[in-house]
Amino acid sequence: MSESDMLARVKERLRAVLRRSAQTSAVERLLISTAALGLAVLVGTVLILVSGRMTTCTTAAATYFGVGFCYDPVTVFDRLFLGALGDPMNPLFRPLHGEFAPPFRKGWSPFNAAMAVTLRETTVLVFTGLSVALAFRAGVFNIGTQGQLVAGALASALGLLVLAPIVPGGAVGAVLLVPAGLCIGAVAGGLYGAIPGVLKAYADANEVITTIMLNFVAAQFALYLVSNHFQRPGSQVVETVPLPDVGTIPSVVFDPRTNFSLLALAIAIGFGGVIYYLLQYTTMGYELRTSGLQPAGAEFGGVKTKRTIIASLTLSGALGGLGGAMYVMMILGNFQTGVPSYGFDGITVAILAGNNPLGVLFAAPLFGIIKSGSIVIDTATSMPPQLVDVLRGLIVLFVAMPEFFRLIGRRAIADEPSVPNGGDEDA
Amino acid sequence: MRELPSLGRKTLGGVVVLALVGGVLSGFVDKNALSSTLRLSVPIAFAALGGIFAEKSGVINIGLEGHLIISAFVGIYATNLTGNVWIGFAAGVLASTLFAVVFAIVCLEFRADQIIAGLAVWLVALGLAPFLSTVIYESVNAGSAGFDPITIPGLSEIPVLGALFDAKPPVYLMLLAVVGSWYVLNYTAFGRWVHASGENPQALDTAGVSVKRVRYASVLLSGVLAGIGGASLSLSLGEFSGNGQTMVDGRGFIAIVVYLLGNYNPIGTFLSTTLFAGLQTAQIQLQSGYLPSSLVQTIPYITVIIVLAGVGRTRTPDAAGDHYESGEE
Amino acid sequence: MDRRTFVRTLGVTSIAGLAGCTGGPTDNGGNTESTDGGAASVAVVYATGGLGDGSFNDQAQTGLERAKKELSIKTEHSQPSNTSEFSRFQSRYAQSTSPDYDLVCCIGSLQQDPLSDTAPEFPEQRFMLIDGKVDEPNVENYQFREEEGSFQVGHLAGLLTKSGLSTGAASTTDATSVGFIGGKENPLIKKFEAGFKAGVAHTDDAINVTSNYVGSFNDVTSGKEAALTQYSNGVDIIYHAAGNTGTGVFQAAQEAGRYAIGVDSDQSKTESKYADHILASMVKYVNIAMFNAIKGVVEDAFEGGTATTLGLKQEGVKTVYGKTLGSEIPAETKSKLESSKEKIVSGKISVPTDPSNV
Amino acid sequence: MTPAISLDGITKRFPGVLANDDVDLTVERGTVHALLGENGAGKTTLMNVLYGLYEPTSGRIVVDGTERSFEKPQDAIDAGIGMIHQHFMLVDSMTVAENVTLGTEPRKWGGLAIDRDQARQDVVDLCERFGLAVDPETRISELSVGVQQRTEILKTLYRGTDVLILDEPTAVLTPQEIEELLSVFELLTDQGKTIIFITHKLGEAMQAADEITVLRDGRNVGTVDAEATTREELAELMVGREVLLEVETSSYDPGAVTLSVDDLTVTNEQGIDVVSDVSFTVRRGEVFGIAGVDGNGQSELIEAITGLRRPQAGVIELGDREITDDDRRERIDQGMAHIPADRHERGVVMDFDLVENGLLGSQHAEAFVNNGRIDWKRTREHTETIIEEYDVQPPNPDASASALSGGNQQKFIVGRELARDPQLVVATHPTRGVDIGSTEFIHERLLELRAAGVGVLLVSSKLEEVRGISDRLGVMYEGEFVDTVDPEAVTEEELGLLMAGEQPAQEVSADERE
Repeated sequence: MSESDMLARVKERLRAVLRRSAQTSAVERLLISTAALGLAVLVGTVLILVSGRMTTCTTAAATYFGVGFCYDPVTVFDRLFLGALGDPMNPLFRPLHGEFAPPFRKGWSPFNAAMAVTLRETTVLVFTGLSVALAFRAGVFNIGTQGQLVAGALASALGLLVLAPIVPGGAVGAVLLVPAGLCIGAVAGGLYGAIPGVLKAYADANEVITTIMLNFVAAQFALYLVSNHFQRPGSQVVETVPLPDVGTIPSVVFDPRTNFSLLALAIAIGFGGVIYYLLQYTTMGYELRTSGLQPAGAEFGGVKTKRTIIASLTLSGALGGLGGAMYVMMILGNFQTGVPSYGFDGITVAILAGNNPLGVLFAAPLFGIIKSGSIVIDTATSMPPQLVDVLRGLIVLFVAMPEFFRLIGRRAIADEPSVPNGGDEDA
Repeated sequence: MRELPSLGRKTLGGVVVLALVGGVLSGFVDKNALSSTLRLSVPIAFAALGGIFAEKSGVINIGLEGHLIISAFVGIYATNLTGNVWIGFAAGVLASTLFAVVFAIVCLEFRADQIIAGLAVWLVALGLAPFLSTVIYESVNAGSAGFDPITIPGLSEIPVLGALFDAKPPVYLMLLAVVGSWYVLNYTAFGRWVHASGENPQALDTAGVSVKRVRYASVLLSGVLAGIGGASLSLSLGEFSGNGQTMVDGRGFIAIVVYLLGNYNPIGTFLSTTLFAGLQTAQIQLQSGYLPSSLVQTIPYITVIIVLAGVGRTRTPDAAGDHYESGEE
Repeated sequence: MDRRTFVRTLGVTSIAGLAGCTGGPTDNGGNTESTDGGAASVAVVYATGGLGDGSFNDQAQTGLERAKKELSIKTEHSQPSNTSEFSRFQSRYAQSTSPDYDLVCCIGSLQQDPLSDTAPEFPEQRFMLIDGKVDEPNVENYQFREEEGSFQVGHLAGLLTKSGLSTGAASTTDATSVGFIGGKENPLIKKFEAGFKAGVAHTDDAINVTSNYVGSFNDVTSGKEAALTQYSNGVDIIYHAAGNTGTGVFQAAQEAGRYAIGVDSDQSKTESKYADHILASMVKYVNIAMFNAIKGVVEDAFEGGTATTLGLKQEGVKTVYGKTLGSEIPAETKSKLESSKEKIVSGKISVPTDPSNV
Repeated sequence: MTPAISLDGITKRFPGVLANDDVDLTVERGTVHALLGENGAGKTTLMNVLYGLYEPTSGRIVVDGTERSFEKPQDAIDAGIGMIHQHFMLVDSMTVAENVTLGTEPRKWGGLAIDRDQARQDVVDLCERFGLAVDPETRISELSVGVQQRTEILKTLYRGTDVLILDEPTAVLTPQEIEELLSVFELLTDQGKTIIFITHKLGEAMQAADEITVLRDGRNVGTVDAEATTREELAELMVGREVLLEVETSSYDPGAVTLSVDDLTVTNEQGIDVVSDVSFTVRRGEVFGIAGVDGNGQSELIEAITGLRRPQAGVIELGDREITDDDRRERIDQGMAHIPADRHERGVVMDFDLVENGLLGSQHAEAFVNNGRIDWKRTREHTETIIEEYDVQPPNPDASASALSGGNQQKFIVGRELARDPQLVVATHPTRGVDIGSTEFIHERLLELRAAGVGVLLVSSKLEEVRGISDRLGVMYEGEFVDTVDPEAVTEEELGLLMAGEQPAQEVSADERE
């Protein structure tokens, strides 16, 4: 068999795979997300180079085509993605150059501090991502996960402070308090989510408006409660007294000072599975999805639409509240005002995941890496870290336009690719 | 004279009543309070007017916040560059319009989900403005010259309403834009096409008007208007601050709230804006009372929720959010 | 050259650079400079609000710049936008090996909690904390008695609203009324409010004090509106403790033709556009604390585990009269301030830290 | 004389479908030309090609002797061609005058403003010239379907149309309104306009047209002179075989009352009574039909009965249980099956596959759910049974509902609903958009259920359908039952009068059977 024959066959096979995958939506979703990420990196590279010419510096970070740039895109992306994992790569591992040293850097442990940051952000983002995704699937545009998260965080912190003196210390206390804290967070978040639900079901109030407003209200109300009633004495910031150790989620494997617990991540992943099961295999999930896709059809099928709206927002709020409880019980160890925008990030996570609960489990780590990596960029390069926010926006933008990638994909499949020349293909 | 078109009278009534309540609370009897309300209204009102055009034509532009942010920054930057506030202002508007072009292409050519694309516009601007500020100024904050007030002699002496004649250019522009938008939407052919494009694009298409063109025009207009809002926000002060949610601080989202509350009518929307801004002014006054300031600050938000629950639903245009392809059956 | 002009020039140069392709690295050799083994490396994690706030962070930066010049150190800094990022920045710098930072400066009270976790995690790393206290052997703490400085400017405001003051660009009204505008409502900012109120009351109980919180350190627009509202209610002088938001207060003073008092740094210099309206500033010498800590490290005199509290006595806080208006303030007023300062230093006046105790 | 329109070998191919296959068509100026064929025969596609909505794969379009190529509707409009679609292209919230002038608004002030007075005057003038009665200032949402249609005609005339294409214009009209429409046709042709209308009703084509072209499977199978042809000839051309035009019903032997509606009053969204004091009963083993022009309260009545809308007053009983306050789900559980009028909105969830759609309405049924967990395997088997029994194409349970043609969606819905083992079937337009073969099948199934002692409540705008299979027929006009008649006894004319609100003459009785 001649080489060109073989090449043609491989291409045909490849095209068939592409064609088939274009039909299966999950694979397509993955391809599009990957392509979106790639394109975002590409646009980001241009941005880095351009801004590297806009600013001034004494020494060039990189020189391309004989032009010096103040920022080096290779370094920036290396720091962003690998820095967030604690630099796992062995610099001597260069398979492209035929050097096969051990791939992981000596002394690198998957349980390092940077990894802990990535994973703990991931944990909270899984919850907020699930919260948003669930609501979206039910056709409810819940912009209020942030507020629900604040409500959950505040309630679990206050609840644990009340409960802590009652329960015994040690492992028994932790076994009692940790689930209690999570439950309180979920209930508080759920109740706070139920408010826009009731308003939408019974007063026809647009949930986009009410949830945005309730986000502001939650932040202000938390500020009021803590600063006027639960302020930690002597502290310069608005915060409650620290939770007792038995009220925080015990870390597993990771150093306790990294404020990350594998247990929490496991719980988050578990919830991803639970929500997936709920949506695909239960009557409640079926009714939620039906209302989300076609409210009139749901009504026809005997779905109690008002109840479903309230249920979905309550459930969504509960997931947001759980995220808040995790934030308090794992990351902070008390409640502080000025909660980071996990709720809004949850929207981007849900979008990237196509509102699929299992997809959330993949999208959350990406944004976890981005969040953690932006810190590394700030400390390890002179590049302003806001670039990472731009990248995040670009990823979302490109994910929003699957038609663009389909167009390119279709062209790649349909057209006889203009084969450059055979010689390029060898290693 | 015809009744105000496409305006839920009940909604308008509710908003008027509440605007009055807000007014009384903020002491509208006072020229300064009215001035303050008008100034606080500017970015919200412009973004909301932009949102009306886009959404009435069938394209939900949830990225208004992003347009405000980018134009706020570029306004300052270009003012520094050229030394002329008006050129800076124009550059800010242009930047926002460019964002709108991208948004329109993504939505209309690549059939992107409008909500997601709009969020993306916001996220990109939220990162890009402070990023550029840091690259250029080594700080997320930047300052420049700003607008000078224009005081109309005589008229500005009128008690209370004198506030309308003693303000910086953006306030006058806002009043013009509100009336202008109302006029365009209700009395011009373009306004009618925008309406048809959002309610029944096929009707417009079969009547021989390109739905795509109308939507492009509307989205660009939303970029222009929101851009005016953003550039006004920063250039009224001569300051851009880019930390956290930036100085725009959610005003673009409030804009969505007010135009929904105003039921897509520019006049109703303006009244809702002044309701919100009036409450903002009022809460500063109320802080001196017995309630803790953190609780007083929730008043504008809670009021909006109550108004919404009381007034009931806002009807979004039938085809809003849907992609339309000519020749589709 | 003040910072803003500097920044603007920088911007102009850079866009010129873009247009003419003359920007980018000035040394186009492309070689990374080899690290100078001798120089100490210092990393700074700024408070949220960022550089260019013309106040707290900028003040800290002047200390750093001085150290850079006089002690020829190498520096790195970051400007977190969110409180949850502090611990990551702290540990990131602590972990760093190239360079291995000799000192990590943590600016702002919000860094106290994260640092109490980070410091024990990296016992080898030396930290300095401003506006907070972490009891660890590797942390040097600097705290300020903001209430004492605020008391002074409160006293000043009280005296001037009573006696009246008229300068070229601004004047007081007949009413005796002063105001306070805070950023976020938290215990630190409440210390400023408490001291200010006490200072005003020390002048005369009858003087009316209005205080408002804007809810943000970044919302210039709202800061301006709040200040305008106060001025239109007859307030003569506003003291702000609101970071960037304070710029709005100065703008309002300019528009209303009244006075304002700056905070953290000498704002008649950092915000020189408004110098005609800035009576004085309650300067918090964060820069001195910064410089001293860095100097200590360079001279191998780092004193971990200590907490230095800088009040009026130590000249950690001080009333600095405005560069333009300072000369307009009557000598009698200044001498009254001197005497109240002495009473505070000697403990005859004790300044409250909570506004509800005034 | 040159023909107004001449289509020459038009072929239109969609991915996987050949919609038009080498179609020739000639329409003379000043005539009415009917385009007759079954659903899916390619009539609408052909007209969309002529109107510039689709570009033909091949073929020529000649208008008034000049060859044209249309890329968009505007090109066709410029060539004097106007089209009125089945779904009206009107903006509900605008007035008649605004809709008529949309896109070509008269301007004033140098184009800066619409000249409203001019617009109104233009519409009034047009109405007078063509004898159409329409108030230019009324909003579309407040108009009857007939008047909306006239508005559509005005729209095209306003644009200077010479050739008017109407897609199934009579489908939603009363017999009287149809008469009026046909006289409008005459007025228009008298003034030199040319009319092409699409229909699948033989009688109408013969009555209104000068010439009739029959399409089958995308091909022109013959053009005939309307005067010279017969119903049988046309039917054979349409279907390609001989057709039985009557439905046979078995003997009528009703049992106990299964649905009783008593003094039911229902309001619409605006709070206006659209159903007033309606009372009737449906018995086991009978088909009770409701005839009436669309928009006379039938849909609200059905929604109230099926639990999709809360009635204002009155009592509904199913069997011996009062269900007035029961919600939709409880009614389903009580054995009420419902074939909804709007399959896209209600009947199927478009983005669900057929298996998921097979569960709709049964998501609480023990047959498919254990303790809240859905048994997808059993649901799939159930779906496959429906697909097979009702010949749903494509027979793929994993296809999404949106991938099915309207007729196949309808078959699927009917199959799912009738499989519930109901005691009452509430069927609204059960055969809308379904081909003749499947229509026969659906009718047979309904009659089988009737024979098995199930009560059937049937609403249809197809007169032959309600007359054909109903045992008793209630006629609705403006929210009230005008009369309940014996469908075999009443003539089409009498029925038309009742549907138009004329009170029944006392003589309409069993004696007057044909």
